[in-house]
Amino acid sequence: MADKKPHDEHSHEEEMRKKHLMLDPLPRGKMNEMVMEAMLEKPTWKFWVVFLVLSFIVAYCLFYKWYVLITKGQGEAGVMRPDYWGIFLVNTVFWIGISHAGTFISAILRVFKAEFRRPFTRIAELMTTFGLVQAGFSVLMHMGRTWLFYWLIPYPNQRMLWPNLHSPLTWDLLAITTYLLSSTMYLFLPLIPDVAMARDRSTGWRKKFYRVLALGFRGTEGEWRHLHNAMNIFAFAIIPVMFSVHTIVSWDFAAATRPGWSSTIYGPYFIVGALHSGMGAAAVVLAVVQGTMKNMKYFVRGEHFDAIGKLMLIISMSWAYFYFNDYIVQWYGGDKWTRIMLHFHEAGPLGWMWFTMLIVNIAIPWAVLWNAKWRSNPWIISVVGIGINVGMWFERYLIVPVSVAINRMPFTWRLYQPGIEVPMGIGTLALFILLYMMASKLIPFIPVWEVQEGQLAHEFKKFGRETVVSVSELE
Amino acid sequence: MIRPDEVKMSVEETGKWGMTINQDVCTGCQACVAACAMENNISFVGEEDSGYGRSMHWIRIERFWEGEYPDVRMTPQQPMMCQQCGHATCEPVCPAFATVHSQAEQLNLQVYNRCVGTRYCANNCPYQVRAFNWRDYQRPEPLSNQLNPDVTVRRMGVMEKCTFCIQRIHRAQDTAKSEGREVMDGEFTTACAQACPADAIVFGRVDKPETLVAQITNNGRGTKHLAELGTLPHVTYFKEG
Amino acid sequence: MSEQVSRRDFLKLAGLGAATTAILTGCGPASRYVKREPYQQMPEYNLVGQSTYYATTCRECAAGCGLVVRTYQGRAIKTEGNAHHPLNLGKTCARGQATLHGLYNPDRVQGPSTGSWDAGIQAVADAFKKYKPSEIAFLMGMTPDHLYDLVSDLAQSTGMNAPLRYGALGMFESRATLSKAAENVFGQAGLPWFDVGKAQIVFSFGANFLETWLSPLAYTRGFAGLREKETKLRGTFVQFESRMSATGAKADKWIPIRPGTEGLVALAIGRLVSEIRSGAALPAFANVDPAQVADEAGIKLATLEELASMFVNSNVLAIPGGAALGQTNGLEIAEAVLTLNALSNNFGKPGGVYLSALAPNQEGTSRPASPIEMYDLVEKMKSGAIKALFVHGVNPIFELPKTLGFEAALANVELYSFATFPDETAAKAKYLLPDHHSLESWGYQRVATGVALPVLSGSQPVVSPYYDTRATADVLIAAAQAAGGKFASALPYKDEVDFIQNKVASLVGDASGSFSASDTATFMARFQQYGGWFRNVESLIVPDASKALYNPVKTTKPSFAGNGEFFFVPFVSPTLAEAGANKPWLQELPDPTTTVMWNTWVEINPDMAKELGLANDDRVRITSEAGSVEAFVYLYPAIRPDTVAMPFGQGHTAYGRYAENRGANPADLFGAYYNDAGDLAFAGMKVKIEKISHAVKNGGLSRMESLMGVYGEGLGGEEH
Amino acid sequence: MIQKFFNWLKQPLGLIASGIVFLALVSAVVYGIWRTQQAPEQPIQFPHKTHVNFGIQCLYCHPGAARGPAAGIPSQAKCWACHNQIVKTRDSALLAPLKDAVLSGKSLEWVPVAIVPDFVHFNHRPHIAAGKNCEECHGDMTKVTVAQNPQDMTMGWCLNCHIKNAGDDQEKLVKLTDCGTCHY
Repeated sequence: MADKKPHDEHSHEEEMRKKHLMLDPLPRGKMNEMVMEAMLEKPTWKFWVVFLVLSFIVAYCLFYKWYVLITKGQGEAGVMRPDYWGIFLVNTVFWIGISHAGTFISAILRVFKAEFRRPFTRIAELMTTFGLVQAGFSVLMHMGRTWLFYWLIPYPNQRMLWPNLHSPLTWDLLAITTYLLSSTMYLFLPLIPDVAMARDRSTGWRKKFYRVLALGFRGTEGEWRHLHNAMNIFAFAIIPVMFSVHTIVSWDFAAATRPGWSSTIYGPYFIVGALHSGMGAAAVVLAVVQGTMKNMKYFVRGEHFDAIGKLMLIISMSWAYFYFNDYIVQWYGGDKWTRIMLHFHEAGPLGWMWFTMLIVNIAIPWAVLWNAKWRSNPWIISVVGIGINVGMWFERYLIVPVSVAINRMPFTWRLYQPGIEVPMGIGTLALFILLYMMASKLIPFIPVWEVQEGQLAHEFKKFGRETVVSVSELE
Repeated sequence: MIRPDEVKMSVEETGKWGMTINQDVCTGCQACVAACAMENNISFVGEEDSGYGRSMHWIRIERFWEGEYPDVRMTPQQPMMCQQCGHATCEPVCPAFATVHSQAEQLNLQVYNRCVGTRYCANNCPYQVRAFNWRDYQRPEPLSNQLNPDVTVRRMGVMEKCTFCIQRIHRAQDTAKSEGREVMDGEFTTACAQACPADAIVFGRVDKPETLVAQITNNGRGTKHLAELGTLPHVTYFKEG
Repeated sequence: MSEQVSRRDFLKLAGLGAATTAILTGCGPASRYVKREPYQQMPEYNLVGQSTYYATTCRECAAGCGLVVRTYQGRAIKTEGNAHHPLNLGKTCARGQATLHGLYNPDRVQGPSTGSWDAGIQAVADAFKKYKPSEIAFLMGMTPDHLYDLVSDLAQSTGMNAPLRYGALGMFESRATLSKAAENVFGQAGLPWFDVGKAQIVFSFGANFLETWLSPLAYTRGFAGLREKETKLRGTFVQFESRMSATGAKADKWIPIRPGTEGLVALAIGRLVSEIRSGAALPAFANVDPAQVADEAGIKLATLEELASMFVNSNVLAIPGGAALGQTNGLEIAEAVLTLNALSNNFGKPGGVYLSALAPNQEGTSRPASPIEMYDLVEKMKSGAIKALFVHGVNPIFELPKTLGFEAALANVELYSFATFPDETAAKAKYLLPDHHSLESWGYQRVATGVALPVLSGSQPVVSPYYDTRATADVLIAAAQAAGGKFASALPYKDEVDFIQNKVASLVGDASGSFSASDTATFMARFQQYGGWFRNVESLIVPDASKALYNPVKTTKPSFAGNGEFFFVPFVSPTLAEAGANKPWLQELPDPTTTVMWNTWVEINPDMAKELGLANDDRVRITSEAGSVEAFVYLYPAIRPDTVAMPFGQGHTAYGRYAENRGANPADLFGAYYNDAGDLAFAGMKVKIEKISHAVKNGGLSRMESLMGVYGEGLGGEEH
Repeated sequence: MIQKFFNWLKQPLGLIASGIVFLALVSAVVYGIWRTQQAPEQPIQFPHKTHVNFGIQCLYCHPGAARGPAAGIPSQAKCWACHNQIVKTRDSALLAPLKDAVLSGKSLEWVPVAIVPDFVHFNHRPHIAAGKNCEECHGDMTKVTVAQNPQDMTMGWCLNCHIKNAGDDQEKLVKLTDCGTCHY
């Protein structure tokens, strides 16, 4: 479907489109070599220092502190009446939010055939799985008797007592588990050709490792066809799962009888919020990968950041819409307690948090991301991305412990002061980074076959004197 | 508000056991709080935790201020405990069925065995009357000699709350049954009502019109807290007698 | 090689297995590790697996409420009120409920300091012999109980000093002042009893009758009666005081008047009323000018006139008490307020003023020692006139104001303490011979006030003694026998129970009582079963107030010691009182007015605090001329700006882990000033306040209430 | 070195060794779990069968069962009241702990046998009143020395019987299956 636009009328749109297509193709073998090189590169001392520091943080802040929490009780955390929920649930929502970007990038953009997605689908999908691990940990930390967590799992026990299917937490558990399983599958399917490639290019234990993972993939026509079918089915199937999971997370709040929480718009609002933090995190991760791993400058380019930046801008705008919609509808509702709570958000002791949230979530993205040059710069976009993540964490903090401080019994109102949650939250962040670091040494970060597929589909064709880009339909 | 008698009420709305609290005579003396703690093996938590909203009181006495000095007035003391709602908001949100509605007694139960400590129930309780075992609070020996054998001693990580002294309900019913009769009004009462020096708290069967508590409940002057939420609470408050 | 490896592995595994086993063993159900110990010998009336209930008397304060204690397998489980007891009719206060935390307190005295009881008894006997009788003094708790009778008998027949009864509660109640005022107004001493329950309107001048005052349960029941409106009009209640007490909080009208002007206000109201009624002021009220009084009291004349118009057509019960009596002019205040009742002519009528009934085996009124009598004792100790001091049921180092110098005077005497708890005084004792806890003891107690019937409340052990303690009565009887001579003949009893039986013998065969028994054994059995004996005859004494309105009432200006800028109003913590600080659940009960737990605060008017730059939870030093204490600031909306208030009950330096080094004791600020009845002018001080440090996060007072929700503090703006 | 060890593990002897190690591990864990379920030894090997076979009723020694929640353990005085009068048992070595306890005034520390899980209340009285016999839950005491618990006292065991007993009586079923009937 070559465009037949006159030369002088090359639209801006066309230019932009071209940019994402990586029209400087390299041979498959060369790209494979580059990806393998990036993976097998001997870690520098810096890598090890960071790795050891993170391992220490994970061991101390996550596991040791968790041991303390389990043996001494939730009193170690900052929770109390009325703030029965604290940072653990903030982190849970936050990490689930982060995990949304992966699916969004690889599934939705795949379905919509956004070509710029190709090099970084893997990196984004890893974010889904690793983020969900942190979310799972956070929710387990939150439970008073976490060793009995399996009681929430729907299995027919001795008395055929199922979990309470009225409870949003049960829906939550089902949604998160489904999401974790399906996103892991969805991470794994496109990985198969790449591990097969890695299997063929490595020796020793790695070869065995990849042989197991590759499931005997040889790249025959039939195998590819099956793989494509499976990926398409999953891409379509995982989208409703992704939308449902954060909607259900939002129901934990929206279904409760609390001022400020019982809001009908929470479902889409939470999803947009999740995408907001997720895209921000994706930009940061991409920038780090591009900056630290060998050969990545070829695969991850300014134009990719540009595309992500545009997405971030539009998501920031939708988030702003949903946030103020929620705010104004609640305010207009006129409920006494809700009004006090909304006022408390901005004028209470954590008012700075409310204003920071608005600045980093709305003002800064809007001010920066409109400029293509700025948003193509990995440094700038990762600063914006970090800001958005901080802002979105603040947003969840305001929704959970700050909103919970205000209820219908003013005699009990009290401000939450975090305790052991802080180191444990840092521990989950460290584990998230650590998992990425380990994955970078074990898994090909760039889906070479997908990149090449794009490159094959798009090439320069000469029509007379004119060179145009052809984009062929793949399916 | 209390509905007229001709309106047919569901069993959840009528309830079985009910309580009335006369705020006009409540002096805030804390006898009910102490009696509750002694009857129900409630832990004390110490200065730091109690100051941080972690006290385990199953009943607390609220009071506010009205006006400015010198025309300042303390609002009538308001003992708050589990309202044993007919439609309790705590019940549907527990994923583990740890807080369930007793069909037999029309009470909100907290089944400690099932509790995994998500604290959703407490979060969702509009009355904020649930107490969580934030730690394993210690009772140095020999304080444990005082523990009531009819009530379990809770451990770290479970939620607890006022039970309307269900152990006393069971004992009275058991005694009555062994004597082949019904439980009589006033035969037993909750620890708080038994201690209350001003008789501000009255407890009994609200579903039997001849009982004292039913008569007070239905005199039309009482209010139920946050009744607009549709929780159908079974504690009725009287601000001015 | 291979065998070596596997062997080593096995060793490791064995270790691992042992560790796993140890861990897993700790994970079984908790009840797995309980051992069950049966009774050696099942006590009488006990059944396996069944609770047994014993009636006894509460000893947490001197009121003498009846308790029924539930025991199970030899342990006391729960205290409830004794429904048959006419004083409390089945009700209890928080302190009564928490008695068990005293019984099973981890810090109790576990045995005599002498090692064996024989040595302890010998030490007491030696003291009896070593010192002249006039050199021996007994200091006892406020309760008029069997032990007081026993020591009185001993003192009477041996020439020892008559035992003194003292308690901080008595000091704050100013019992001597009430008794003296009754004597001055009615010509008859005695503890007044105010029938709040049947009154129409109550004017309370500082009386904190819903807290710890005289007989809190009886007065609370009276208050419920005042408010009852099914059978009558709901009664009105007006409170005059400078700081809103838990009692004042229940008032329909709370009038903040300057401390020390309560008497003037009463007289001014009296004058206005008598003028409205008859056009002229009665002689009793002739001395005061209402306009001037309003000015002095810091209220509007209109307020006084409004109150007078309330008064004119109704019967008003006027009650003096609390900090109003703790002034240098406390006696005049009490007299003025008692006189005001004469306008309603309610003496001896329902809803009026009576003098309390005497207990069945009581001859004549008796009241606890006033602080000035305690001061005499301290002086005698200092001068060496008293060489051996026996202390039971009271903790004078804590309960007496520091300024009296009791602690220093102890250096001159040999101290014998019978404390069940290692309090400050017990720590100074040469011999510590612990008595049983009250729930482990025999006894009886006269009910001093609060009930129309004469009541002798009975005590019996509900559980066997937990520690190696011994009844003080038994120790004294044994020591008297060992000392021989007139000591032995003063106490010719086998033991404590024998003594009690002897003392109640006069009631055996009395048919006017709650039960009657023809022989001592039956009487004692019923006495224990019902928790006491009471005469079914209303025996309140009707005071004669015929002259009250025709003698001008003296008005003296109160004098305040010290040059501070604030009036100082100490009040007894309603939940802790003087001896509750060692019970963890009492510590965790929120104060009825401030909801503070576990600590001491100082109440300041918020506007005044703003002026001084003080905020909630700031640490301040309160200084009087007698001393200084530190406390946290509590911005209290219902206190005069020229007044600060502090609760009494904390500030122990000993007294077990829950009380020690917690909070401050306002009694350290009291100066040695007395009113005309010999009661301490504890509210007659002026204090200075200086800030020590700012409130620190998580370092302030433990409050049940929310600063955000109740005061809008930190909520942001004026929204709430 | 590690390589060598792995190689060694792969040969048959190594595989057998690994198997042994694995089995040892598993059995250690199983042993540990089993240990948690073992009660400590009773102070006296009380022969229930002897007493029951003499025709002594259960409620003679455990009368609380008919009256309230706990069946109770008889006081030592009750035991000794009989045994003191039987020459054979008065000086029997088997009963020495009882004699010592009675004479010294110390308590025998019996180990609970029939225990319910935590946070559960069991009341004997209604069960006896409903016509249950002791042996239906506690087993046949004519056959055992030290009492043993033949039941796994789980909620399922309780409820199965409750449901069966309620039959078609809906009200009874509600009462007997209500969480609050046992958990408080």
